[in-house]
Formats: sequence, C-alpha cells, structure tokens
Amino acid sequence: MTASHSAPRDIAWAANSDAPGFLLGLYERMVMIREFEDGVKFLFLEGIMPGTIHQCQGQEATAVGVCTALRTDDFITSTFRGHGHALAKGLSVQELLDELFGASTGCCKGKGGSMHVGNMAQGMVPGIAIVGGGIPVAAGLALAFKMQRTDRVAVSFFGDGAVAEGAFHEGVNMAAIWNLPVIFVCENNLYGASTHVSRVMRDTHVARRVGGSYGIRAEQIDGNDVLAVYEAAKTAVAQCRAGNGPVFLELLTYRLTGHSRRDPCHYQPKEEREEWTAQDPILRFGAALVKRGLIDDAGLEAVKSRVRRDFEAAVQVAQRQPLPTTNDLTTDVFA
Amino acid sequence: MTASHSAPRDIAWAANSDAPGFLLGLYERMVMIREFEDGVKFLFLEGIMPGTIHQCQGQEATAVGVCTALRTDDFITSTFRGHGHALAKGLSVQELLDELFGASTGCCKGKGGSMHVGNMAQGMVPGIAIVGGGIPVAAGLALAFKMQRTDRVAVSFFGDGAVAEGAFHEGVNMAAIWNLPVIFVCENNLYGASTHVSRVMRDTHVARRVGGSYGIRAEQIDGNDVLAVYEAAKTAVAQCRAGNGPVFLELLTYRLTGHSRRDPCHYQPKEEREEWTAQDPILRFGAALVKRGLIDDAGLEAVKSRVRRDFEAAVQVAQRQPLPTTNDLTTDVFA
Amino acid sequence: MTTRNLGIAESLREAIAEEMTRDERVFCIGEDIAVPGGWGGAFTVTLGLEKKFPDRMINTPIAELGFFGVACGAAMAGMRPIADVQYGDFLLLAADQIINNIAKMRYMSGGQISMPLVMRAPVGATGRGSQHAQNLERYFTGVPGLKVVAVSNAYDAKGMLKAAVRDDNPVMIFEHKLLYGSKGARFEPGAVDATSDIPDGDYTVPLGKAAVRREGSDVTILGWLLMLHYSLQAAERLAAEGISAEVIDVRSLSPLDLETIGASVRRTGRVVIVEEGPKTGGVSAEIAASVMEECGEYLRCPVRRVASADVPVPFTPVLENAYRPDVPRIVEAAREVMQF
Amino acid sequence: MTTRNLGIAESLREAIAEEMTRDERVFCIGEDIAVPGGWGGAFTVTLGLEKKFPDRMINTPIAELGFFGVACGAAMAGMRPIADVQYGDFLLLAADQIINNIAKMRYMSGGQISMPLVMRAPVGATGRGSQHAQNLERYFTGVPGLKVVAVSNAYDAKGMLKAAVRDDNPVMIFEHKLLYGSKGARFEPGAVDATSDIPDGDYTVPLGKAAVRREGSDVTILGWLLMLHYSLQAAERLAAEGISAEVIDVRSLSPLDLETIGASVRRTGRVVIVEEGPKTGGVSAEIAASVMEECGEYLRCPVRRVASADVPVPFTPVLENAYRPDVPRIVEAAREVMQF
Ligand SMILES: Cc1ncc(C[n+]2csc(CCOP(=O)(O)OP(=O)(O)O)c2C)c(N)n1
Ligand SMILES: Cc1ncc(C[n+]2csc(CCOP(=O)(O)OP(=O)(O)O)c2C)c(N)n1
Ligand SMILES: [Mg+2]
Ligand SMILES: [Mg+2]
Repeated sequence: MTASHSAPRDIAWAANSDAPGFLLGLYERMVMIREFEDGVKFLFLEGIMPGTIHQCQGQEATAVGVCTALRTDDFITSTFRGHGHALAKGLSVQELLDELFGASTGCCKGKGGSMHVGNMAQGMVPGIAIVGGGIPVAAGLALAFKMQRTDRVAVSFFGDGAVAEGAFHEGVNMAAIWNLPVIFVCENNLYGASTHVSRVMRDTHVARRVGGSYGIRAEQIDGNDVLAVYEAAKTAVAQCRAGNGPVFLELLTYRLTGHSRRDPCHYQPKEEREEWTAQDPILRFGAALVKRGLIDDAGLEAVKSRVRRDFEAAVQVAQRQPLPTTNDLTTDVFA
Repeated sequence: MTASHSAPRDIAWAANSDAPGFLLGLYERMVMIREFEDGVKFLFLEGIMPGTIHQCQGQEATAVGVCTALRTDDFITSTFRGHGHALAKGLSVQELLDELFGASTGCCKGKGGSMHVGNMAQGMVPGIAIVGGGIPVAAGLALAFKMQRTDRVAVSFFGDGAVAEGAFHEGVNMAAIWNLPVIFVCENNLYGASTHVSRVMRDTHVARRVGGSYGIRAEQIDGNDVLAVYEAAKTAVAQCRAGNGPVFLELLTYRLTGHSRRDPCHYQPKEEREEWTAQDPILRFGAALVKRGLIDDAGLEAVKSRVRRDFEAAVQVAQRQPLPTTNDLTTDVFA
Repeated sequence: MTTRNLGIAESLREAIAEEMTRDERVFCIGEDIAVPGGWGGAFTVTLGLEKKFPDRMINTPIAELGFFGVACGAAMAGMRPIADVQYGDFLLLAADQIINNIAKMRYMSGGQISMPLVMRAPVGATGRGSQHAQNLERYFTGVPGLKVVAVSNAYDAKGMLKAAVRDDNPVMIFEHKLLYGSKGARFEPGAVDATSDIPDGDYTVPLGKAAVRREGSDVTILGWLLMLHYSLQAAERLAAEGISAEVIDVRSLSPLDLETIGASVRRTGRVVIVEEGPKTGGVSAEIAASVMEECGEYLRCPVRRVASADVPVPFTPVLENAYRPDVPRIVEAAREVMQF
Repeated sequence: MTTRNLGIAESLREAIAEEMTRDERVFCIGEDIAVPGGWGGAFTVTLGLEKKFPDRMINTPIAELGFFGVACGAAMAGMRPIADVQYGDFLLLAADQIINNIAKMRYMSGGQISMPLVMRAPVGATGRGSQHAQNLERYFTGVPGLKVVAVSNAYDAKGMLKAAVRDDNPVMIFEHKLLYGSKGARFEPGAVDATSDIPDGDYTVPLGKAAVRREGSDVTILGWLLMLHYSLQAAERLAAEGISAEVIDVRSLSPLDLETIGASVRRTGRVVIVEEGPKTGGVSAEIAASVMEECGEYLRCPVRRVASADVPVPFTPVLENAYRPDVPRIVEAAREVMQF
C-alpha cells in the first residue's frame, strides 16, 4: 500500500493564499528551518553542541504548512523532532539555539534540550519525546479550549511510528467522541527510526484507517507541498473552530537526514532517497515561485544567505549566553 | 450505529454440526454455565462465598460457541468475567468452585480467585482482569505457537470496553502484521461497566472498524446464537491453523446480570433489558432443539435439574475443601 | 460550629462539589462517572455530581493512559482536572503520562508550565485478587514533581482534596477501599470506620504535614491509610501492657514531614513503620532511611518495618489476611523494639 | 584460557547469540532490531543477529505495552523471550504488563505458570533530557516475582544475561548507556570503560549475588552501574588519604545480597550508598533500611545515601553533571562517615 506514498510532482496552488508576501514568507520559513537544521548538525557533529539531535530536513513543509494556519494562541504538541515545529510556530532561532546549547536563556532555560523545545506563550508545548505521548495531551488541550468556550485549536504533530502506540488510539478516540477541536497531524515519513512503515502495519494508508475506525474526517496529503498542507490545515482549523473537530491529516513526506545524531541511514534504499531528494519541499516550492515570476534564482539564494547569516549570528550569541548555575538544579520542580 | 446490535430473532442452523449429541452437548454446557453463575450469585449474596464476582448470565453462547471449536491444547485468555469461558474450555465446576471459595484445591490454589480462574493444562490462562490486558498476551501465545511450528490457536476473549484501550490496538496490530494464529473475540454486550458503548466510540460496529483498520478478516455475529458463534469460530480456527490468521469476531450479546456484585443495573433501560431477556441464548437454543424434535420441554428441564444437582453437590464439596495455610503465602512467587 | 458525621466517600464528594462550585476550572474525569443510574465511579465518590455539573463530569472510555494524558493537557491549558482510576492498580497503565509528562512538564519547560492536576486512586487488598489490590504508593512516592498524600479519615479526605485542587502542582491522593464507608451495593466487607465530624463551611488540610494521632513516649508507630487505624488499635493494646505508643499518620508521603516524625523519634528513640504492601522497596524503606539520616543518633535500635510479604496479593481470605499487616504483628514489633 | 577484551554491548550480543544457538526457544523482541542497515537496537547490542537468526529476531512496532504483553504470552507458552526497550524510560508504558501480568502470573495461577522472560533496559543520564535519562531501577526493585539485576562490566553482562535466559522467572536487566562501549555512530560522549576480558566458552554469573570489587576496612561503598565505577575512583582517592574503602557492586537489586553486604558492613561499620537517580524513594532507601535491619548494631553512624537531587533529569550538561553523583561527592560522604 505504499504506492500512494510516492510524492506527487506538482505543487497544488492555493486559490486564495497567493499574495506574494505570504508565499515568500512560507518559503523563507522553510529555508529558516533547513538552515537551522543543517547548521545545528554541523555544530553537533563538530562536538560544539552538546546532547543528541533529531532533525527534520526534508519535512519543512509539514511544520510550516500547518503552523501557518494557526494563531499564536492555538497550541501544538510536538515530539523529539521538534525544531521545525518550533520555528514554524514562531519560536525564535535564538531561544532555540540557546536551549540546544544549554543556556539559561533558552526557551526552557536549558532544562529541556533538543527533544523538549517549547514556548507556551508562543503556543508550543515542550516536545514530548515519548512516541505518541503528545497525542492525548493535545486532546486534553482541546478539551480545555472547548470547556473554556474559546475557539482555540490544538494540533498534535507525530510520526507514522506513533500510530502503533496505544496512546494514539486512546487519544484519537476520545477526541472523536467528544468532538474536540484538535487536529492530528501524522508526518508519515515512511520510517519509524530504522523501521519501514510496511513492517509495522498491514495497510499503510493511515488516513483511511483512522477515518474509517474513528469516524472523523481524515485526509492524506502531499506533505512536501507546503501550500497543499497549508490549505488542508486551514480547512481543518476552520472545521475545529466551528465545533466540528477533530480532523486527521496524514502528510506524506520523507526525512532527508538521519533519524538522530550520526545515523547514516543505511536502511533507506538509494533509489528511494533519490526519489525523495528530488521532491525536496524547498526546491519544489522555490521552483514554483520562480515559475510564477515572484522571485528569481538569485532571489532564492539571497533568502538563503540572509537566513544563514542570521543563524550564524545567533550561534555566536548562543555560545556566549549564560549557563544555569547549580542553584538552578532544584528550581522549577514545583510551582 | 447501535441498530446493528439488536439481536436477530432466528437461530442460524449449522449444516454440518447437527449430530444430536453435539447439539445437546452445546445446550448442556450453556445450562451448566447459567446454573453455575446463578448458584454463585446466591452464595455470594448470602455472604457464604468470599470475594467479588463478575458474571456472564446471558452471554453463555459466546463462551460455549467459541470454545467448542477449540482443542484442549489451544489456549484462551479471559477477563475478570471468566467463569463461562472456564467451563466452556473444560475446567470442572469443582476446581472453579474450590477456587472461588479460596480452597487450596482450586484451579489456582485459591491464590487467583474469581477474576483469575484458569488452568494451563486445559488451555486457559488465568483471567487477566486488567481490561485489554489479555489481548497482547494472546498474540504472544500465538507467536509462540507459530515459532514452535504447531497448528495451535490462541483465542482472546474481551469486552466492548477493551476496544478503547491501547493494549487492544497494539496487540491486534502485531497479530496482523505477523499473521499470528489468534482469534480476537469481542463480546460486545453494549456496556463497559455502567457505560454504554455509544458513549465511548463514534461507530459501535467494532468488527467493521477493526477489519478496516488492521486489514484482517472481521465479522459481526449474533452472539446469542450458539451455533452461529460456533460456525464462525470453526471457520476462524481453520483459517488460523492454515496460517492465515488473525481473525476478529464481534459477538453481539447482553449481560443479563449486574456488572459485578450487587449491581442493580439501573443504567440499563427497561425495554432494552426486556428485549434481550427475550433473546436469552439458552431459551433460544432450547426452543430450537425442541422445534427440531431433538428434545422436549421436560427433557430441557431434566438437563437443568441434573446440572443443578451436580452444582449443589460440588458446592457441598467445595465448602469442605482444605484452605491454604499461611505457609502457602510465600510459595509460587518464583519458579 | 455544626458538624456532620461523614465517611470518606461522602466527604470527598462534598469536597469535589464545593471546589467545582467555587472554581469553574475544576472538573472530574474518569471511568463510569456521571452515568445516570450508575455508581459514581467504583466507590460512589462522584455519585450524582453530574446532576449539578452536567458539563464538567467527563466519563471516559476505558483508556487510562489516554485520559491521564487528556487531564495533563487540560491542566496545562488552565483547567484543574480531578482524574480518578477505579482501582489504583490501573495507574500502571497511565504511568508514562504521570511520570514522564505530568510530573516533569514543569521542570523540562523551565518553569513555564503549571500542572494543577489531582489524581485519585483507591488502594488496598479487599478480596479481589492480585490485580485489584495493590498498594501503589511506592511507585509514586519520590517521583520528582509529584506530591503524594494518603488519607485515613473523612476530615483529611475533604481538606486534603481541597488543598490538592488549589495546589498548582500535580497531587496524587491515595484512598483505601476499606475506609471509604461506601454504602448500599458498594459496601465493603471488612471496612473500618473512618468517618469524621465534618464542619460546615470551607477548610483545607495542608498537604505536606503528618499528624500525630495519639501521643506517647516509648515508641513511634508510623502508618497511613488502613494501617494507621490498625496502628491505633495496636497502641490501645500496648497501653494495656504499659507501653506508651505515639501514633503518627504519615499522610503526606511525598514530601515526608520529617519535622513531625523526627520530633517524635527524638523523644521515643524507637520506630515501627506499618505498611500495607510488600516490604521490599516500599515507602517504609524511604521513611526508615530518612529517619536514620534525620535523627539516627536518637535511635535506640533499628527502625522496624511491619509490612506485607514480598508476594503479589493472594485472593483467598486466609492468605490475604496473612498478607496484610494486622494488629498482633504491630503489637509484636512494638514489643520487640521495647527490648532496647 | 584465551580471553577477548569486549565491551558490554559486544558481550551482551555474544551472550544472546550463544543462548539462541544453545536453545531454540530463545528469541529477541524489540524495536529497531533486525533491520538490515539498522543499528541493532538503540545501542548496537543486537547488531547483525538477524543474519544468524532470521526467524528469531522480532522487530516490533513502537508499542511497548503490547510487545511486553506479547513476550509475556510467548514465555507462558514455552518460549524464552528477550525483550528490550530502547530507553529504560519507556518501561513505564509497559509497566502494567510487567507488574500486573509478568511478575504476578505465576503466583496468581497458583504456580502453574513459568515466565522465563528477560527484559533489558538502558538507563542513565546522557545529555538527552528528562525523558531519555531516568534510572528506572526504583520502579522494579521489590516487585514480587521479578528479579532485577544491573550490570557494570562486560563479564557480568554476558554471564548474567545467560543466567537470566536460563532462569524460569522474569528477570529485568538494567544496563547503563555510558558503559556499553558502543562504537561508531553510537559512541557515547562521557562513556566509561567497562570492558572485560571475556573467556572463550560458556559461563554464567549467578543472579542473586553482589560482588566485592575492592576490599577495604574503613567504609563500605555500595554502588551499581555507572556509580560503581565512580565509587571505585572515589576509593582510589580515599586510599591516597589513608581511608580504606571496600567497594561492592550491588549488582543484584532484587533480591539484595544482604549476606555479602552485611559481611562487609559488620567489618567496616560505615556505609555509603551511591545511586544515580533521585534520592527519595530510590533503591538506596531499601538498601539502607535493610542494612539497618540486618546489621544495625554494627553501624557506627547512619547509612549515607549519595544520590541525585529530587528533580527530573535536566538537559544542560552543567546541570546534568550536578544531578549525577560524582567522585568528589562520594569522597566527601566517605570522609563524613569517617568522622564517626
Ligand atoms: C515510547 C517510545 N518508544 C520508542 C522511542 C524511541 N524512538 C525515538 S524516535 C522513534 C521512531 C519514531 O518514528 P515516527 O513516529 O515515525 O517519527 P519520526 O522519527 O519518523 O519523525 C523511536 C522508536 C521513543 N522515543 N518513545
Ligand atoms: C484497565 C482497567 N480499567 C478499568 C477496569 C475496571 N473495570 C472492570 S470491568 C470494566 C468494564 C469492562 O467492560 P467490557 O470490556 O465491555 O467487558 P464486560 O464487563 O462488558 O464483560 C471496567 C471499567 C479494569 N478492570 N481494568
Ligand atoms: Mg516516521
Ligand atoms: Mg461490555
């Protein structure tokens, strides 16, 4: 059933989201994530940055497409692979880098780290690194929004791997029976760590399975097409705000980097990697913007340079930020 | 979606299972369970029997229909509501009663109790009273059978309530991807404790949901028709023995007694109870046997009397069985 | 002041109703609550509350991991959930959400998040066999970020539940099946009277404090839940033998109130800890080790732990009774430490 | 006898391969094992075993509760599974199957069932933040029906894993990420050398025994996993100050080998227990309480626990290092008990 997973070639243009600024903004946000991830990988491999990392190169369109459809006061839950979600939800490069460097100026004061980045003021719960663990939590956020009679929406990001976890089913079922304003976003990148989806489910069309079983609207979408993702998310958000949630979105995408740290990805067939490299969401969207005449190749390059410069500057700052002191060890345990 | 749940009126006669002895045997086994449960209820309410009880009056056809299709060396997992499964799988009234009275002659030496009756030699794992807990365990039994290259089959009994538990999904999914010889038997009796199924799932057609999501054969069957259950189980067993498992069977039935102990069932609408009382599997099957001319009403009555006499005699014995001594407290912890 | 004599189930129900009235962020979430014609959870604590709060009694599917996760999310978003399991044993299904998310979320967010979440769990061996009988205190005592209390009478039950609801941290409340005072169809054989005279009007009982239930000078007996009651009965018998036992209701298992406990130990020099649940790895171990650290120089003899055997809970009454510490064993332990 | 110097990951791999060869009932079950081009689980322990045993390396979906349940069922049916989690923290998801089924099944069946099931879990703080860092020993030590060991060197790792596979009871083996000696892409910064000279041929190390790693007469230092190594380093420093520390690798956490520990304490009269993980409610509490009961009269002073702060594991290296007990803190504690 993985045939459906080979990414479509075309960008589905959204009718009413084509203001040039908006489109260029989407592009820049994706580039920001890519540069962040590539830069962090370098810092990590050079031993300059501590900890471990799980990165999202190749998946930028899912984070940006979904989060662009949200308000700041909508909440997302994320995973161990949360840098992209964070930047897409509006966390700053600086607060993230500071966190990754373990500085007290980091978004979680250095206590969270790469797997747990978040900023509640920005609408992002610190990443929950237990696969599937954020799914019921997002349902809980949505339950609160509903009980508080607000129109806020919760979004839970998770991978294809999470679909096997009990927490997924328990969370989706409760959201369904209580009509909660929550959007479940499954970033199906074909692998859970080194394990291909076809080894862990008989039918890999997750959206069809979930829609059928839980009686909620579920769609499978080209997750490397940022506009398609954005449009789907916008529709889902509207549905949830109108009290007709939840919605399930399966975004087909691919991880162009290792699962974590120094993973050489030997479990991914070369042809598969190549096919998906050609479907790089940034390349695709960049080419589409050029084709539309909104920008030229030099312009795309300029975006990248600018973003990279900002990143480099932030790295300089981050490395000089104050670290927590041992007094901070025992704070923040209790309110 | 609960329309599908109102029980059909007719007995589906099995073509090739109509040897009179076989049919009368099914009947007697169901009566044995009913008499056991009614007798135990009395003993419990009178304060003669210790502990707590969860009973299966009204659901006798599920246990008997399924277990009749099994060999002794096939294994079942059961729940807190396991008396019927036990008797259907061939445990004796005596070893069960002894267990319920806490005697050292009980099937689990009195250490298990009502919620944990079982006998490995008879192919029954002690009841697992954590809702959903037996489901992955049954998959594990089936995995062993498969690795051992036997044609044994595992059956997991559980209720509609278990379908919301993560353990259910994790277990069924693994059974599916590994083609395990396991039959999942969901006794859908409309309620998990006091909670109606429609409150805990959007679509209450469990078989359709499970079949669709896990890509396994799944059927919904009149669970108060012992022959229909038997035929479905026989087919499922053959499929599993042939290496084409797993199979999911949803058996529609109804609990004609309290959830536990002294539950007055005030949450069940009177009409619903009445409708289902008319669908009592023993009455239905008895009437069908009479109609077929295999037995008359006096004969049915005689079966009941005989079974009851045996039960009463077993109670007399059970009350005189030796109890464990405090030395037994610390045995059986480690092998 | 007028008072009413209530059992724990009733006083908890009253506390929940009052807190839900006072603060509309408070809601209940659990299995078989708010079902018309149902029982109000496994032990009648929430009986009838759905009539008063139809929108704030969330009856869940049987999905403990999931609904503790839901409670976690709701608490983060400004609600104040009271989540309960029907039997403490099922907390093990939710352990990931409780320990990995609920207890850690504040710390790993660098203090951004408050988690005002109350969890309630009935514990204790009561003729139900191994999987509906455990004392779960050991698994949650000492989990950083979590407060743990155990209530042994109706006054505390009401006051501590209220304090827990108002606390901005996750609080686990352990209750004992034999102490609820549940009535009618939910009556428990072997139940012990834990009723209190409950004053009208609002009050809270602070979460971090132990309570001296009986003063004495020879030996300090520490217990909680059912074992506190047995300890008091033992103290009565010991008094008849001329042994003066001070009995402390530990009550706050996390954090431990070492001030109250230590003050007593410094006077008596002898300690017996009574715990329902296997001895090895129990809460008593922590109490014993802490007492030794806190005031070891005052101990005349090693701290004695009276606890259950290291076995799963057996069903048959004769073994369950042997499993559960009883008054004679407590008396015997006290006599033994009196040898020093 | 020829020997080969191996790390823990390698020696575990060898043990598994040998046991699978010896007994075809043995199989492995876990996440990301047996994937061609994969890593052999999170820490390379099962790397390449799928080539030799294509049918007995079961790569599971991410479903810890489920696959521990599967392992439970398979063990009941006569197989001898080795189940592993990628990080010990995920055991909390499987806690119900482990504690309610796996550990109790024999007892509640009245002795009908054997549960020859090995569970492996990496623990320890290693720069990954709160949810990939916990020391889970506390949650499983003292669970009736479960044996618990913690291996601190490659010789023990191989021998205890083999003993565990041959044991008819469930055995939980804790391993430390900084001790695996994982290589290549799975190398861990901060790793400590835990290699051993592994003899050719079969051997086992009994499960219930502690090991004296260094003899001494002034103070008994008890540790396991990484803390055992730190304790040995501390003993070295103490020796330079003229303090003779006996260092015991507790190794068997359940049951505790109180014979070996007690014999040492009776000689030294002073005890320091070193544990990675929050102090409150840790395994050290049980050890301290047991030591007091076993040989309290020989203690010159209260047992000292050197453990982590009562906080979730912080990410930033400066705090993680402060969280984890280190050599100076152990030395300091030993000096303090030497005051008595
Ligand atoms: C409960 C749990 N089990 C195992 C892991 C280890 N682990 C981390 S990421 C991962 C794979 C997750 O795959 P998927 O959900 O598809 O997300 P992706 O990595 O592809 O983004 C695993 C097994 C974990 N973090 N949590
Ligand atoms: C994990 C877990 N949660 C809650 C319970 C308490 N409980 C016992 S039976 C039951 C209802 C089960 O419903 P169902 O699965 O439909 O089985 P039935 O009782 O109808 O046979 C509940 C909630 C339990 N035993 N285990
Ligand atoms: Mg994935
Ligand atoms: Mg049911």
